[in-house]
Amino acid sequence: MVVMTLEGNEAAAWGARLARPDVIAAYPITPSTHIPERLSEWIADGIMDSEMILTESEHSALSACVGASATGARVFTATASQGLALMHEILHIASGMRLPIVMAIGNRALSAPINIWCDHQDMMSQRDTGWMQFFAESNQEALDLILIAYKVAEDRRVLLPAMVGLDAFTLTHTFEQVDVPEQEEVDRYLPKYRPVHAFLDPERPITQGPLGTPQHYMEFKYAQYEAMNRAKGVIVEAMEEFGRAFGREYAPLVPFSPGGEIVLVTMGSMSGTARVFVRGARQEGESVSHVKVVAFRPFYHSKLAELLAGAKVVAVVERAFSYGSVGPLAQDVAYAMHRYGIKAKLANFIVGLGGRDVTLRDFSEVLETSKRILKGEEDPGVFWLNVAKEEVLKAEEVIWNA
Amino acid sequence: MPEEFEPIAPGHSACAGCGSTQIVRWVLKEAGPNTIVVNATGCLEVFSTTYPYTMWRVPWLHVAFENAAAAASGVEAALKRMGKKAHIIAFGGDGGTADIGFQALSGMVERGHDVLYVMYDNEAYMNTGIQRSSSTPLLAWTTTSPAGKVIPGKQQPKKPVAWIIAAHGAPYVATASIAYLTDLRKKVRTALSIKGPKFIQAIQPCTTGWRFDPSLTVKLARLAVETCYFPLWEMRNGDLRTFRLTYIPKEKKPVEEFLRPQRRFRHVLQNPDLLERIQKWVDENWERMLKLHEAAVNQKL
Amino acid sequence: MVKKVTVGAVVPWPGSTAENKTGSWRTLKPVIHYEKCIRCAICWMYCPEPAILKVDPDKYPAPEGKPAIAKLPAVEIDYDYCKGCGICAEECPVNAIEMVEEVK
Amino acid sequence: MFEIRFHGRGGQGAVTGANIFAIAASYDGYKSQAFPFFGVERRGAPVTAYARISEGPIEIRSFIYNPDAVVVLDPSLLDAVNVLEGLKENGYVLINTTKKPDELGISGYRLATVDASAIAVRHGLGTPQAPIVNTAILGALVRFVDMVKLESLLRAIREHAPAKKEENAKAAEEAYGEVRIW
Repeated sequence: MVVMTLEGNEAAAWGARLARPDVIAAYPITPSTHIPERLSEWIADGIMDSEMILTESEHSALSACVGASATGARVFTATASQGLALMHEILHIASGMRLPIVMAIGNRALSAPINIWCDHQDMMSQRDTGWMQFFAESNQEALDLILIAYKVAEDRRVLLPAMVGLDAFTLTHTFEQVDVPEQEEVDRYLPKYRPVHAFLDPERPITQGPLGTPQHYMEFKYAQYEAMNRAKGVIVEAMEEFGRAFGREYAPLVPFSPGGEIVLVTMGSMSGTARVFVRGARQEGESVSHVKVVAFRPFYHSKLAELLAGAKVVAVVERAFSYGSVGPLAQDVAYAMHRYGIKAKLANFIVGLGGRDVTLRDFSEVLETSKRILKGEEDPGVFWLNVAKEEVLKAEEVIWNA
Repeated sequence: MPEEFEPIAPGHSACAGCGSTQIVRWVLKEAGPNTIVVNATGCLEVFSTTYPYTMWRVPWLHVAFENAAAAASGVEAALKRMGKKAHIIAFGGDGGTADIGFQALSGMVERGHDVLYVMYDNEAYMNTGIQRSSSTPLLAWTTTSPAGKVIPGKQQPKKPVAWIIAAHGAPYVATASIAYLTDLRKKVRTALSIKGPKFIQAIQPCTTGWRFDPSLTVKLARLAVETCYFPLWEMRNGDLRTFRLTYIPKEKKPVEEFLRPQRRFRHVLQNPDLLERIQKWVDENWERMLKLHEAAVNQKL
Repeated sequence: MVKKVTVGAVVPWPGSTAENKTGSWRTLKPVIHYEKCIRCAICWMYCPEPAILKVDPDKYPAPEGKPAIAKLPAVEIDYDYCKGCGICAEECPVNAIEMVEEVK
Repeated sequence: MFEIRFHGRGGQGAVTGANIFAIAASYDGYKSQAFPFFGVERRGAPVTAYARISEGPIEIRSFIYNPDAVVVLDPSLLDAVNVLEGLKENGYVLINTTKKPDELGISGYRLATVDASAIAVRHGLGTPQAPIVNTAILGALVRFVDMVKLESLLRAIREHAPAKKEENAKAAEEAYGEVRIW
C-alpha cells in the first residue's frame, strides 16, 4: 500500500490500472478526461499493458467495450454526462448480453444549458439500463469501488456491468490522499477474468446478440432482474472480502450516528459534508442521523428500512430530480419505507444541480424544514434548496404575458 | 465427398431469393472457419439469428444498428490482447454502413483496425420495410421516397460510400457483385491478405425492396455491372494510381435493362425524361471511372 | 412449456436454423433434369439457403457420352429447405432445372 | 482544519500550487485536500484554488467560504478581486508584492509579503511579464503559516512540479528566506 495524493480521476485510473483490463475504449469528456489520459500515458510508457482504443464517440467507445467483452476480455471505460447519455442504447445491450464491463462516471449535469459541473442526473437517467450503480464519496472510494465492481460484475452469479460514479470536480479534480494497493494484493483479490458464457472463439462458434421474440424476451429480462437481486448478496461478500484484503470497510448502505428522529439520506461526495453537519448538530442536541447510499443499483430496500427504524422524518437530499415527480433516490427510499412499514414522513430535498455547491448551510435548511415537518408545521414534499424561485417565476410570467 | 466448409446453415428466414446470404456465404467460404463475424442490425442479423436458432457456424456478434465497426474494433483489440488470430469480418447493410453506422465505420478505418467490413448494399432500409437510404439510387421508389405526382422518387444520387472510405486511405477498398463470383472471391482473398481496415461494397439485389421476381437476383446483380450502373473496381491506400476497374463490359448495356425488371423504377420506365436522367448519371459516373482506370493503367497519374 | 434459455441470450448451437424446414414456404419447386445437367455447380453456388447439396458422382445419372462430367459431384436439391425462389433454374446455363407447381 | 484560498491568474500555477501544497502537507502526516474553483476560465483570467489540511480525516466537500489564509499570486488581483472576502479574523494574508503594508492598505490580519515574481524570474520560471510564481509563494507560505515543513515542500516540488523541478525548489527555498512577515 502506498499513500499518494491523487485527484479523483487519477484514483479511478489507478483502480482501472490495478484491475489490469485487457481492453480500454474511451472518448474524452469533461470532467472524466483525465482518466483515459492517465491510462494512455501509462500504456505509452509501458507501465500498463492494455489495448487502448480511442474511439470517435462515446457510443463507439462502449460498443468497442461490448465487442471486446463479448470476445472474452476484461474491459474498462470512463465517461460522463452527455457521453453517458450517448451510450444509453449500448448500456442496455451490455447488460442484456450479461457482459461484466466496468465504467467510471464523472457525475456531471446534462444539457441544456450545457454545464460541466456536478450532479447525479447523468447516472440517474441510466438507472434502468441493467447496470449496477455505485457512488463514491471520496477518491479512495472511487479506486476501491472500481475493484469491487469488477469482483461483483464478473461473479458468475451476477454477470452484469457496473458503473462507479465520482462527482464532477468535487472528486474528479480534487487532490487528496489515497491508499493505492499493491498490484499483487489486487491480483489476489481480483484474479484474471475467465469468460464462461460470452466469448468469440472459432473453436467454439457461438452466436451473441440474436433476435429475441416475445416467446423468449421476457425470460432474458427476468434473468437480468434476478441477477441484479442476487448481486445484493455478492456485493456484500465482495465488500467484506475487500475489507479483509485491504483493511478498508465497505457496505452498500453506511449509517452514521444512528437513532435520530430525523435521518438524512445522501449519495456521493456530499455524504461527507452531511456527516460533518450531523456531528455538529448532534453536539447541539439535535436528534439527527445520516445514511450514505453507496449502491444505488441494486437498491437495498430492506436494509435501508432497518436503518430507518425509529425515524420520524426521512430527508432524502439528492443531486438529481425527476420532472413532475419526486427524486430518484427518494422514490426508492419511499418504496423501502412503504414495503417494510416505516411510518416516518418522507421529504425530498433537491440540491447541488449543475455544480451548485452543497454546503453545511444547505443541510441546516434541510434540518430546519425537517423539524417543521416533524412538528406538523409543514407538509412533506419536494423542496428545491438554494434556488432563485422568484426569478424563475418572473421569467415565466414574461412569456405568459407576451 | 470431401467436406466443404459451409459457414451458414439453411433454415434461416430470409426472403426467398435474398442475395445477402450469397454474399455472406462466399465471403466466409473464402475466409474459412477461423473467422469471427460482427453484424450490424438489419435484415441479415434478424433472419439469421432468431433465438434459439442461428444460421451461423462461425462465432458471431451483433450489438446494434450503427456500431458494427466499433464493436469489431473491440473484438480486434481483445483478440490482439489474448494472443489469438482470426479474421474479423463485419457485415452491414447500406443503412448500418453508409448512414447511421457511418461515423463508427469512419472511426474504425481511421484507427486502422484489422477488420474486413463488407457492406451488402440493397439500396434502402429493407429491414424496416423499404425506406430510402443515402445509398438508394436516383429516382428510385421507396416508401419514404415515393413516386409521387410531383416528386418522382428519390431526388439525390447514390452516395459513393466506397470512395469515401477509400479517401480515408484504407489499405483496400473494392466493389463486388455476386454475379461475378470469381472477382468477389479474389477481392476477399486480397483483402484478407492485407493488414488493416478493408472495405468491400457488394451490390445485393433485394427481391422485396426492388420488387422483382426472386429468381432474378443474380441476373440483376449481373445487369448492375453490365450496364455500368455498379462498376466493379478496387483501390489500395486511397491511391488513385492503384485504381482498377476489375470488369469492363465488352458492350455497355443501356441502364434500362437493369431497371426494367424492378418495379421500384416503374415510374421511370414510363417517363423517358426520368430514364434519361438515370442514364446520364450512370454514363458520367462510368466515364469518370473509365478515364481514371486508363490513366492509372497507363501510369499517367 | 419448456423453453431454452441461456445466459445473455447466447446461442451455443451453431447452424441450428437447420431445425426449421423452410421448404414449407415453397409454391414452385425446382426439379433437376439430370440428363441435361453438366454438373457445373452454378446452382449450388447461387442457392441462397443453401439448399442445394453436392453429392456422390454416382448417385445420379450423368448426361450420356460425357465421362468427364460423370466424375464431378452431382447436385441435389434439399427440399427440406428450398424456398423455391428459382434462382437455380434462372442461372442454370443448360436449362436443366425446371420450376414446377408444388403439389402438397 | 486549516483552510487556504489561492488567488492567481490562469497560467500562473495557482491550481498546481494548491496541489503541491496538499502533497507537501501529506508528507508531514496531515490529511489534505486541494481543488480548483471549477470554472471555465482560460489563460489570464482570475482563478481561485483551495487547500485544506487537517490532522484528522477531511470529510467536508464544499468550497471554502471562510479561509484561515489567503494567498495572492498576482498583485494586480488586489484591484480586481476582493481577496479578503470571508477571511477569518486574524487570518493570514500572503501577497506576492514589493509593496509595504501601508501601501497595501490591509489591516486587521496577519500579513506577509514576498517578491515572488522576482524570485521566479531569477530562477528562469516564466518571463518577467508572466512569471510562474506558485512554488516561490509556497516557500513563503510554509514559513508564514508554520504547519508544513520546508523539506516536505521541497520534496513535493521535486517530485511533482511539472517542469524545472530544481529551479522551482530553489525558488521556494529562496522565498522561504526572503518573505517579510509584518
